[in-house]
Amino acid sequence: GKSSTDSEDGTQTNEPAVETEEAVQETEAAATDFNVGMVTDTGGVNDKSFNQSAWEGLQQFAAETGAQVSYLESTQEADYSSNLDKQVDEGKNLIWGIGFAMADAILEAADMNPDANYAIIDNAYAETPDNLTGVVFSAQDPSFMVGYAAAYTTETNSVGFVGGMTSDVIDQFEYGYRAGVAYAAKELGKEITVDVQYAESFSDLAKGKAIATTMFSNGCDIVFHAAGGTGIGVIEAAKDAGKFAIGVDSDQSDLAPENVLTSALKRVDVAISLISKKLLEGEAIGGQTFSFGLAEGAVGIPENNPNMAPEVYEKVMAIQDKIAAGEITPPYNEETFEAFNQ
Amino acid sequence: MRLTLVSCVTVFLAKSCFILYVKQEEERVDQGKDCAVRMKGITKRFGHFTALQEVDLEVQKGTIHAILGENGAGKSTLMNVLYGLYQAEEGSIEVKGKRVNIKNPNVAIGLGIGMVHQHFMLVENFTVAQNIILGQEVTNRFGVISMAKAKEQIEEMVKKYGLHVDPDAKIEEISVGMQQRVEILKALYRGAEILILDEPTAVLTPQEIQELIHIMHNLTKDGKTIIIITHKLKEIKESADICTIIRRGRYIDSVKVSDVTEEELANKMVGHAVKLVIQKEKAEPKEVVFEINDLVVENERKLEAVKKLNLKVRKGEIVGIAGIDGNGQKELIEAITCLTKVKSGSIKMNHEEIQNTSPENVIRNKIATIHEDRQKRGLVLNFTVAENTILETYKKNEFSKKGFLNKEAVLKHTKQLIKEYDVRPEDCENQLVRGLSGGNQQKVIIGREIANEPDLLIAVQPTRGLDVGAIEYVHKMLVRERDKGKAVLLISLELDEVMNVADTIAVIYDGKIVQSFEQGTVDEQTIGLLMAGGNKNGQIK
Amino acid sequence: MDRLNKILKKQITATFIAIFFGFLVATVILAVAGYNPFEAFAVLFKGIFSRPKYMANVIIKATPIILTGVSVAFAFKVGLFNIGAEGQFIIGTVAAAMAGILLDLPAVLQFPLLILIGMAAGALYGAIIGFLKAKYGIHEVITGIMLNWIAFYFCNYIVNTHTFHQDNSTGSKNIREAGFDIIYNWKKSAGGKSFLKENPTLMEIIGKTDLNIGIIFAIAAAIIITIVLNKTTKGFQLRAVGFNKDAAEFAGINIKKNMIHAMLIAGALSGLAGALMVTGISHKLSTLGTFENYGFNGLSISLIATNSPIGCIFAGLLFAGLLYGGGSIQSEIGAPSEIINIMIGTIVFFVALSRFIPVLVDKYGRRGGKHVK
Amino acid sequence: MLNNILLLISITLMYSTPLIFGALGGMISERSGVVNIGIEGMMTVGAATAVCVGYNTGNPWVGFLAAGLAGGIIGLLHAVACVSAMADQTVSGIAINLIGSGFSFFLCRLVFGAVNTPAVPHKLPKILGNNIENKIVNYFNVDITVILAVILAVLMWFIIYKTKWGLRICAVGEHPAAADTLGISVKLIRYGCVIVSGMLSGFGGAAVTLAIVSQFSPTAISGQGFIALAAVIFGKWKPHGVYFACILFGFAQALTILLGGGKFPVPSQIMAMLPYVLTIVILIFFVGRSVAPKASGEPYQKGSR
Ligand SMILES: Nc1ncnc2c1ncn2[C@@H]1O[C@H](COP(=O)(O)OP(=O)(O)OP(=O)(O)O)[C@@H](O)[C@H]1O
Ligand SMILES: Nc1ncnc2c1ncn2[C@@H]1O[C@H](COP(=O)(O)OP(=O)(O)OP(=O)(O)O)[C@@H](O)[C@H]1O
Ligand SMILES: [Mg+2]
Ligand SMILES: [Mg+2]
Repeated sequence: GKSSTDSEDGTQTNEPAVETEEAVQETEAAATDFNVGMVTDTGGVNDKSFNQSAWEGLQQFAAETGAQVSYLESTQEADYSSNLDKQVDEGKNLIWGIGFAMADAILEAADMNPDANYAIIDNAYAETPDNLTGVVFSAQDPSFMVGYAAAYTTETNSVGFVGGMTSDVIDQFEYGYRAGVAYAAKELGKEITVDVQYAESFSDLAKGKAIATTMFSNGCDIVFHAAGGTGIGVIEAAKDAGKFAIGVDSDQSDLAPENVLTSALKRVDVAISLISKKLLEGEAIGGQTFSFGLAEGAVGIPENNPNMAPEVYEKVMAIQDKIAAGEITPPYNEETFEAFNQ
Repeated sequence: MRLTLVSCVTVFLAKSCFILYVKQEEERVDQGKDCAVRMKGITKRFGHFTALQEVDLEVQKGTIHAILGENGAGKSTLMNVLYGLYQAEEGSIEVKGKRVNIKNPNVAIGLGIGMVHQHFMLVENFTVAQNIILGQEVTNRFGVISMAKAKEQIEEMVKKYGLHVDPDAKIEEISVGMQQRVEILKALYRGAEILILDEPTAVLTPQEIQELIHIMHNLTKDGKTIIIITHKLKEIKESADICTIIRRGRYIDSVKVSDVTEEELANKMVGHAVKLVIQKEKAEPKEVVFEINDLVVENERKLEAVKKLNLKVRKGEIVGIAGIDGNGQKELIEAITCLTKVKSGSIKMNHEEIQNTSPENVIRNKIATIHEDRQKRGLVLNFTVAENTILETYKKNEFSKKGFLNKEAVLKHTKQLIKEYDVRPEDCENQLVRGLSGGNQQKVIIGREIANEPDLLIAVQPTRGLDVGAIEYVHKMLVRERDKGKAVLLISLELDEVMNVADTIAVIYDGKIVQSFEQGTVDEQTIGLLMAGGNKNGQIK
Repeated sequence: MDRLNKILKKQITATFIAIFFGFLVATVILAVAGYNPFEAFAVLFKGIFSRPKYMANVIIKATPIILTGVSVAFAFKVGLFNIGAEGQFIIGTVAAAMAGILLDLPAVLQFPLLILIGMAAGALYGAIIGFLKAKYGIHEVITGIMLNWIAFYFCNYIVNTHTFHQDNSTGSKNIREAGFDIIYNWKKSAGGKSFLKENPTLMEIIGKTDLNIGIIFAIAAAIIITIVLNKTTKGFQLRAVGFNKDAAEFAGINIKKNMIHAMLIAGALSGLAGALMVTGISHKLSTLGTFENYGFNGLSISLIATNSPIGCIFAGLLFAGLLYGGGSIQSEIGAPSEIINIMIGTIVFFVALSRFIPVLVDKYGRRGGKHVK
Repeated sequence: MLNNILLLISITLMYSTPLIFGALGGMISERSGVVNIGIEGMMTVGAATAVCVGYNTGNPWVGFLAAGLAGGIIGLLHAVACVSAMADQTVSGIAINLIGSGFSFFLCRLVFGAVNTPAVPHKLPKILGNNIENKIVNYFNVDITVILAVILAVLMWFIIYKTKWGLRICAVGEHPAAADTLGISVKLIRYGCVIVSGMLSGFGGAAVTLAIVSQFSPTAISGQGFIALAAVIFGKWKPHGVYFACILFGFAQALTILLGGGKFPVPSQIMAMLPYVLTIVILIFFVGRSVAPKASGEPYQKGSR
């Protein structure tokens, strides 16, 4: 993870924000007064990706605590700051920004409104203001695990990866996955190739399907995607070809129950719900970055993987333990990947 | 199965209703059985404008009936009412003795009425045959067109009436004369007994006009009735039996053509005396200002349309080019105005070569052109009259400063022009040209071009579609320019016009000027022969 | 009667009727879906007018689409359908951002230079469309659509190049502060800060929003374009070409040149919108996931404004207001935000239908006239 | 090699099929004189309806037909505006695009409570059924919509060039006044064509959500309608031209995919431009000027001059 050192700048010494203090005193009884809002990035709330997951997390949070939740959608980048501002006006106790694209906008908003609490998904700041919380995931961890599982499952010794667009976050998935495959291949003493292709789109279903179809016909039998809507096409291709796809973010097996090997979970919903609860319960969350990994249950793979051989599942669990224990540190970009392979 | 049954029943019901309806409408009128068409008290309004007011028309079966009137008199409107394109507000129509309600062209077609419109109603990129059968296609049960059968039927009609066309030619590739024949065939194909021809001769060559008159006689011999609209008195004299005159939407008179002279007809039409032959002094030509040498121009299909053409125009004379459409006139104009590239040869204005430059350069060299297609090339219909008057001169210091238009100067100029050229309505400077009548649109163009003070004024078919009064006016303008010492080049398909107006008559045939004459040294017959490719001695080569 | 007829026949009246119908349809749909439409509209208006800064936000949102709207309207006047405004906008942002990152000049130079570079890039990009149309007769709709996508990928390419990419982000580096909008730099300055502290209203409007001088550019552009079209010889040429190419050509106006010029200017306007976005709001490029619709919204705006550049200002504000205020409908009453799209669509649809109003008025007016007699 | 060629073909077909439906729809509408830039919106409505109905009936064909019906209704809207109310066709088309997507999302929310729908239980079949073992044969096992698109193109060609309806449609699009004087109802023909245009676009949308994938998502239709619009012009308003324009575009996409994946040292963003650049290049060097039906874009008013 890239975020382990962030919380140094003395959060604890700072007073918690005003709203938090009140929340502490009244706790759950006053949960209905507790207002959490989120602002989506330009993907919108139905992106089948982290925005959607985030909103589900908030709804979950509301269901559990009785708090009020709502969202504002951004259709353009320029909407970020005005949407964040609107949330302040509505007196939210906590305002979530979903996605690294919003990093600058949130930083500025936090600076302008020192009394409001903010949190952001998928970003860690070098210096985090006291009323802002970063949340990052080690997506490379579950990616490593699914890569490991793929290597143990493949019969053709060839697997694939379809990315949406090149970016640091997608890099976590790609290199984590490739490292997992390589790690298992070494264990197996085999050579397993990984085809990697980017669709340059998070929305082109047909392109996702076409790329995956190409991979399948070139000998891959398992394709992992981190491509949002494009990934729907990838899973569809697996269905058509009778091969396996690996889902991302949430358990995507419902899209093709027989053809989804497993999914690399990145539970934005869990994180959001957890952090929101912390604030509700009066915990100081500002000024630091939370890194969600295996320990928090925010990443991993689903418990039920009907398409995965039980012995493979067991091996993957063993790997999970190793990662959790720090014995394996999956790489999250090209440099760390090369270092990992050495 | 059930669906078909239901639809059968609906169709049946609809049909019987229709028949009942028609029966009610068509109460029998016994008197006047030999009357093909009787329109009574027709009134038609467009918005607040009354185009026709209580107009009567009675056409005997088997005759050729002419309708005469100035531009905008309402002739086309009256015929459109008869053809069902417009519905009259008041009045009644009887066809072949039956009172009818012509709601749309289908009803008219059903009654045996066919119409050839003033502006041809042909689909340009369709073939002749396709245009003819459109709407009444020869098909099998599945709606698949049988072209072969259709062509057979067309050939039959072609033979019967002498209407020669090539069924496979595309409309855009054939001459207007042939297009006209296609229009007539279209009507006949639909079983027309009564044929309306709206200004059919406006676009035809003298030979084609003769041919048309011949065809019309053929048709009446076959029992058909013809209603013809034309501005050309000579043609009325040559072809029609009866002539009805309309002026400003009102019925004026119906006369037996053989009883009246052309002058009398013209007077009735405009309501005052008109001179049919232009009065002018003899020309006093000076030096040559415009010269074409060995010009070769290709047409769109890369064939040579102008072949080594030579022409000289002197100051103070009107050179008229007479010729049948399609002998290179179009390409010649396009070459002079730099709309098309010249293959070889030169065009010199005031000793400067202008070929293959730009339209702008042509204008700069003091050539002004009145184009035959005023709506396409001459005017921007969505511009005001004022804007149209400066279409070529907006850059002049008079009208603009540092790139900004001087609205006041433009308006002043326009008002003056409107007054000088009698454009109506007289306060139209801020009105869109689109709203002006054809004749007034032409006046705007003529005024604009003359105001450019050109050294050479080119007028292509300047009186096309205009009435006698307007024609007289245009001709006067051309002569006035000549008298001011300008050179004028008149290109017209109407031999009468060239013979009347030009001081020097040049005949164009097959892309060459075959011969030139001074006015008065040659008769119409000789020119006609030369235009058709014959020589002076009356022999066709 | 006559006066009423005249008023009814005016385009602006038709537009207002269209807007009314847009709201009517939205009312029906909301009611059918089980939401209280009046509550929804209350939220909408509250979201726009309840605070000065909301209005400022509407203005901010309107700025780029007014410009793309004027761009589209301008091209329309010359008879071209500038569906490529989206691409020209993107290229404007890319060029301005690249220059903003690479150049290091004092603010007095840097900011105007970025604006110019964005405009120039948009202009060139637009001119490609004009050139291909003039030279090869290729329909501007095809090239426009294709160039939109090319711009889209080009932007993503630039964002991800080593020179421009900002580590740990999906965006590029920020442009240098010298290139930031004047207002931005002022409000971050010591003087600006203390001034704003003493003026809470201004603080709200300027301090809490991205308000920038873009709107001045947009209004100026609309006015300049109106003047160019109606008062200058260039505008005269362009309109002549737009209305009747053949007559314009015959009158000595170079239609090919004018086509290219028209697209050059249209592209410059869209590019300007892009440059203002970079200097005033985003300060960087981001990887585009989908089109952000600045150009496509410009189409709608131009059409609502019936291609009047000045009208685009108001149409842009209306459009931005609906989008911005409409965003709250979901959070406040739970109605899906799509309703706003439907509403905007309906307004545009009724604008399309508005041609019919004069016809109706004629029919009805005449009948009325008869009765009077 | 053979493998790649076959792959190229099958991806080309997959990619181009929705475009073909939409573009043929756009073509027929423009042939009758009504410009349809609302294809995108119509396709979106079709895509959403197809899933809503296909999911609830369990029958993809019912969903497919419903998509056509829904597209047809949107087409009717466009026709009312453009034919009866003599509206500006571009404006109406833009409105259709806005309304179409808004309506689709709204519909899915009503039916599924979310804009992303679950997968339909059954997709439209492949021509040779599922589970083909032979790899080579499998390449030819395309979606049934691919075949439908071919049939549609042939049918369209036949109708336009061989039947009286085609003749009349073209006449109305070229010279409505001429058709009118011959007793052909310009209104009826245009209504018919615009509605059919909507139906075909609806099918195009369904071809995405019932054949390529099996669910609707907000991005299911993202730009295909506009590419289809371009293909109408590219194909010069001719059924075969339009068909091959779409195929060409699909081919370029397929090429992008086969050349991608790091086989060449070209950034994937640049690679992704290929179809669009290729289209322009081909237009410049091989296609050139295309002339629209003369009356397209012009509302027809009886007796106007
Ligand atoms: N579409 C229209 N709507 C309203 N008025 C029109 C329209 N077209 C023409 N007019 C009116 O009709 C009058 C004459 O137009 P028209 O083109 O019929 O002239 P015309 O009868 O051909 O006469 P001309 O001899 O000048 O050609 C004009 O005064 C104009 O106001
Ligand atoms: N559709 C229309 N709308 C408005 N006015 C019209 C329309 N059609 C004709 N008119 C008017 O009716 C009058 C008669 O027009 P019409 O076309 O019948 O004249 P015309 O006698 O045929 O003239 P021309 O010799 O020029 O053909 C014109 O003055 C014109 O203004
Ligand atoms: Mg007439
Ligand atoms: Mg006339």
